[in-house]
Amino acid sequence: MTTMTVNDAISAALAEEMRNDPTVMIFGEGVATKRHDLLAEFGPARVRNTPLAEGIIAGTAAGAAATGLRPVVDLLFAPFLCYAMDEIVNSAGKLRYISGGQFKFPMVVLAMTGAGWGVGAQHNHNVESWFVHSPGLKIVMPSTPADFKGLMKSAIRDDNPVLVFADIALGYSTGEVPEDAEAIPLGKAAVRREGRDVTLVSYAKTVGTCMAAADTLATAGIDAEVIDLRSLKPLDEDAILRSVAKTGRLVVVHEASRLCGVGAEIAALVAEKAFANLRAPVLRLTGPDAPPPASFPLEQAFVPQADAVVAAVRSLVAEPATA
Amino acid sequence: MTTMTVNDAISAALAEEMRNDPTVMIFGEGVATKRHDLLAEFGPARVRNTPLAEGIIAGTAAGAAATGLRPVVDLLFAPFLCYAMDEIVNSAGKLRYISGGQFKFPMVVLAMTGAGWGVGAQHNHNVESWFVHSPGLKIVMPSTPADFKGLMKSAIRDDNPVLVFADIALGYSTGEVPEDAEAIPLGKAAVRREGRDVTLVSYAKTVGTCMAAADTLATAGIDAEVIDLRSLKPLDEDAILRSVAKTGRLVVVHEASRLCGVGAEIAALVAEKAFANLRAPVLRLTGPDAPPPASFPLEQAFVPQADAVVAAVRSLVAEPATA
Amino acid sequence: MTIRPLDPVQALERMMLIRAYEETLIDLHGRGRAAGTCTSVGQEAPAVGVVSALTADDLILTNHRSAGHLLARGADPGRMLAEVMGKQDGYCGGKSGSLHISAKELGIVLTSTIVGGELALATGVGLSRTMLNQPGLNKPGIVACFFGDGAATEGRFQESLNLAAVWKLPILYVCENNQWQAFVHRKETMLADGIAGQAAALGVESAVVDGNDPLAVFDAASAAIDGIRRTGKPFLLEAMTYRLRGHFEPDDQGYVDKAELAHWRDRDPILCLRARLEREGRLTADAVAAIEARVRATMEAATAFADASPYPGLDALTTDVYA
Amino acid sequence: MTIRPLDPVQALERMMLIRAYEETLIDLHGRGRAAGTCTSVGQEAPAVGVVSALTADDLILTNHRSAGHLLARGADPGRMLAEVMGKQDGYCGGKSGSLHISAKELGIVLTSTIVGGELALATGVGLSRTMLNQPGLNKPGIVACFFGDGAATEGRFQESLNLAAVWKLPILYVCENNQWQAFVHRKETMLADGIAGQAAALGVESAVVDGNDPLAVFDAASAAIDGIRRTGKPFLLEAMTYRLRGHFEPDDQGYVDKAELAHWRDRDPILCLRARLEREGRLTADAVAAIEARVRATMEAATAFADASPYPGLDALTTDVYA
Ligand SMILES: Cc1ncc(C[n+]2csc(CCOP(=O)(O)OP(=O)(O)O)c2C)c(N)n1
Ligand SMILES: Cc1ncc(C[n+]2csc(CCOP(=O)(O)OP(=O)(O)O)c2C)c(N)n1
Ligand SMILES: [Mg+2]
Ligand SMILES: [Mg+2]
Repeated sequence: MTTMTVNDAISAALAEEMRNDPTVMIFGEGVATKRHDLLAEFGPARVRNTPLAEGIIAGTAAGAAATGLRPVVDLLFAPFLCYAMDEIVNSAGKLRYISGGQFKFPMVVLAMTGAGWGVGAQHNHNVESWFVHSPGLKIVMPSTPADFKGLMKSAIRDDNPVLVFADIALGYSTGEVPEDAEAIPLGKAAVRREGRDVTLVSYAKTVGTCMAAADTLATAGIDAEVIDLRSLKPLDEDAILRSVAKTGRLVVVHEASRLCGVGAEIAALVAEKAFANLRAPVLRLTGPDAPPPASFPLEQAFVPQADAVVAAVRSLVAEPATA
Repeated sequence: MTTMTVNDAISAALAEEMRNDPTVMIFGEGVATKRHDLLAEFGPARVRNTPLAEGIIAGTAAGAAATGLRPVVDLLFAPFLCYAMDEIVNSAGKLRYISGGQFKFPMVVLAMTGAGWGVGAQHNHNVESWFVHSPGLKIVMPSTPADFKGLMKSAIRDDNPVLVFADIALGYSTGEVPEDAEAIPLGKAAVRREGRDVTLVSYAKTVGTCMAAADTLATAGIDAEVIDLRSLKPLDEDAILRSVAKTGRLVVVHEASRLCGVGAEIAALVAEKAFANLRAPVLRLTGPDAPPPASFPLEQAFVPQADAVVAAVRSLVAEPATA
Repeated sequence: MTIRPLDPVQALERMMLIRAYEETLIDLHGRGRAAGTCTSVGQEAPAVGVVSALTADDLILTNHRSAGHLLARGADPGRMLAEVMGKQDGYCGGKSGSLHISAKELGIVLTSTIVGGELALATGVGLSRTMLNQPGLNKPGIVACFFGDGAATEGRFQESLNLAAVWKLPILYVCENNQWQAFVHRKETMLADGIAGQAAALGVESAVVDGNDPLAVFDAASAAIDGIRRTGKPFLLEAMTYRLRGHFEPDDQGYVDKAELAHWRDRDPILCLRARLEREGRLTADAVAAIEARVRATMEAATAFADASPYPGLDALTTDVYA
Repeated sequence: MTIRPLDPVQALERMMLIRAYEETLIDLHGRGRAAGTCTSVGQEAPAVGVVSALTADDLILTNHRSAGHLLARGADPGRMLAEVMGKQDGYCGGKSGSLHISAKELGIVLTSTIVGGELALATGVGLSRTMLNQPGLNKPGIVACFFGDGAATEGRFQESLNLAAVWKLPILYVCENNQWQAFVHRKETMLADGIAGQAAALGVESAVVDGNDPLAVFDAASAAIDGIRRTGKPFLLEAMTYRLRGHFEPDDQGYVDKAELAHWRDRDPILCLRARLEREGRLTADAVAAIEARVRATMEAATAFADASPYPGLDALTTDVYA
């Protein structure tokens, strides 16, 4: 075990995969400047700065992926993906299908997102659900350094386009990472804490929020299970349904806005496939339907907090059981 | 009452609003060529062809809207909006908030979508849920000529960016439109058929599918209520909750893919706010999580069909009541 | 690299095959047996001229008006027709339809009907040529990217050429400047008469060629390709040509200036080459008749093949989404 | 339109105020009291030179490095600091933060920190100037759009200039070519030494000016604006300047070539103008001391104002989303 930050875990995964496979490369705005370790080890052909043009960066990745390379591109901040939607959605996500399976698109798109830097809605916007809605893509959004490392490795090895969103607030958070960390399969959730009374489903920074809430709830005798989705697509439906079958109560927590977010999908999934198990309404705690503000206190208020999770769970447990 | 097609209803709304307000204008690729009636009546300054560049078309609309005009832009097909995501989401949707309310963005974005033309996934992709998820936007997706006319008028008059998606299969469908049709308020669903046993919620072409299913169900003694959302944002939550309070059963039907779609939002809404009324699992019938294929039989199979709606409802009604 | 000269009679036959293919399709469309399509009628010369100058290792990206490029590369017209008709034996199993046919076995990669998509992907294909052209990873070849004058008004044009120039990517950009961009004349979307000036400003060498003369195109393309192979640098070839039919089927061209159309009809590339060869005594009436017969037989066989091909099974709806 | 000459001593004072503002902000940031920001240190001359050449009716769009443009236009440094600190009395109520401050009352519209956003919106603001400049709708004025050399590598640059050229929009495009694009040197992202060549290829006239000399910038901008008012056509002014500090705070500029930095430090626009005015006997040591005192007093008052301003109430989280 080594202790490392999320940022270092991402770098370590990149370096290991680049060592393993000469077709892996990385490019983006400032990538060669900022990742000078990679530049030093792998040289300027495989670690490149680009012009400031997200569309062509992503398009170049898609074209390269279809013809023999495994590019990783860093698009910096999630809102900048708006300039690359065509390349990600219409090309990388669809051209395999459109071509009748002739081409594959092994590429990774990296972007930061989430509250924490205080520079507002054009740098911070949690848009992961757009890509969950779009066909042909995979999406991961881990919460721990070990998961970032293991899932980055899988993302790079995967033959499909994978988007990896890094919650900016987690960048310098530390955690234990196994020395010989293996790739962690995409599509498997992690049960961070087992519990009987209520299921808290979350991902990225709000997993920590749920863990804190679970601690508080435990002192009140309420036993919360906390599921960290890690992958948003493929989604580990079994893990969610198994937990709700046990607890009968579900609260989904994420920072992204509510409408048509990942929380909506999970609530809908459970309302269909675990309806008979449900003993209380399914609650979502999410960011508001507003752009993220820059002002620090507002930015923090945008993100669901542990006390709100606690209150939500208490309201469910108080509810008379309906089944 | 006049009978007209959806396409004509859109044109009529445009012409009337352009007559009423000299700041309303329309531009896009081929707009002046195709809408020669508007060109003849309002001249080349207000009805313009553009270069083939969706990003700058939408950006121009946003800049113009913020400084005194009410532009309508035709971006042709929904997947092309991928080139304009930054302008729609990061600019039109967010800059009012970012500016602390200094600017407003009265603009309309038009696009066609849906199965029916057989040219595949780069022309047909139902992405409305992306915009429902994004702050500051309004989205309408009507199903009848009268609604297209009335909602287009409201969209043009609204001080916020409104996206109007036209299901391509409905373009030549006809319906009655009142002569002196008034604007229909955004955010109000229409109950197309009242019923006691199950609520079918839908929008665009699948409203017709639900009506057909309801007819079939009626012959089996099952009384379905059909709600046509018309506006996806603002969403008429009351209409949905009121209906489910009555029927206790909900099936949401749309052509867009399932994951994080509008159906997920509605199911989640009901699982939270009408949980006590629910007597059966909430079902979603949607397009698959795949790009829309070109091949005619596959393209048709992509869209939920009436018999599937009937089967879904039957499965719910058969289910033992849990409340 | 020695470039074999282009046999003008063979070029004529290839062009006639392309024309006959499109006419077959128009006929099928008229009889409701094929979906709408964008034909290459009038633009046979750049297709045959450029593609004949490529070798088997080179890769091609093209757009919605791709039949000429495919057939010039030796594609099977039966499999192409089958694709347009959404049949199982189409190059993409019917999932593409007419607008984005790719054929990996022929090196026709990543056709895009998002105008600009071909430009966004080309840099990646060029990058993979460069990266894989190393000891142990031998993949020689350059990239030919066909696009229209309209595509050149999408910002991806600038982004693609700029990146190709900065990274020295072996790409032959081929602009088929056919004067029209769907329903808008080129003169309405750009001030210059062509786009070569923009290439120069980005540091990309270019040439303008009579795009209705396949021999002139072949010579210009051969010289350009020779330069690309020697220097590794991109090159832009602008072929001045004309879209003799409407934008897609059906389209009555009511918006097209009659004199302009007449002017270009007189320059029909097939009639001109044929007249010239006859004038020069290199083509007899018998030879023409023989070509016509061969072309007819080919298209009859192709139609029969496509007709006989079944539609894909409905399970194909969700295959080929992920690798 | 007669253009008043620029008083060089006033220009110096304005530039010194801009510098002092940025230094105040750097200091506040260093003490953890302001979020990260992109400063305009070294680029005071294009701001003062161009903005001084505008009249009150003209509108300005700018980007993430906007403090100079705002202050040159007469913005209140107290409200600017308050905005950066996320306070209620900031120009945008704290919702923007440093990166996208707009100030409608000053004609500073639609600041974007999406690089390229300013270019995409500028055409719309130009369009509204044109459309509203009609009998009964009088809104005179031109548009000045500030952007960086990096923004010029986004495709929106081409799209914006092309549309402005084709539609004859009254826009002064001002590229502050400061040699850097975040962590990437301009030479890594484009082959040409500047972007004026691209403007020419799109039919937009242009001029290149010493961007460290406010008087030269003023003259060039005045001539350009005069032309725009006469012809209605856009113009591009490329100001060659330098980003004397890092990309944002904090940034140690470790990646910057020492000789390059030294070269440009010698050309510090404030030191140069001051030395010149002193040399020419137009500025005494006393006058300098007086300016310094005024600037210091202004910034002290501004800091006190911003400090005293409260954070917005939490209800502001969801206001200003819709008009
Ligand atoms: C991004 C995008 N916008 C619009 C369209 C609709 N469209 C298809 S072809 C076309 C015209 C293309 O013009 P050009 O690039 O000159 O090619 P041509 O059709 O003339 O060969 C348009 C507008 C599209 N397919 N993609
Ligand atoms: C679309 C987008 N991509 C990337 C960024 C991150 N970013 C902010 S400023 C900047 C550099 C901009 O360079 P330039 O346009 O030359 O302006 P400068 O900072 O030099 O004034 C980058 C990459 C962004 N804000 N928006
Ligand atoms: Mg064209
Ligand atoms: Mg710069």
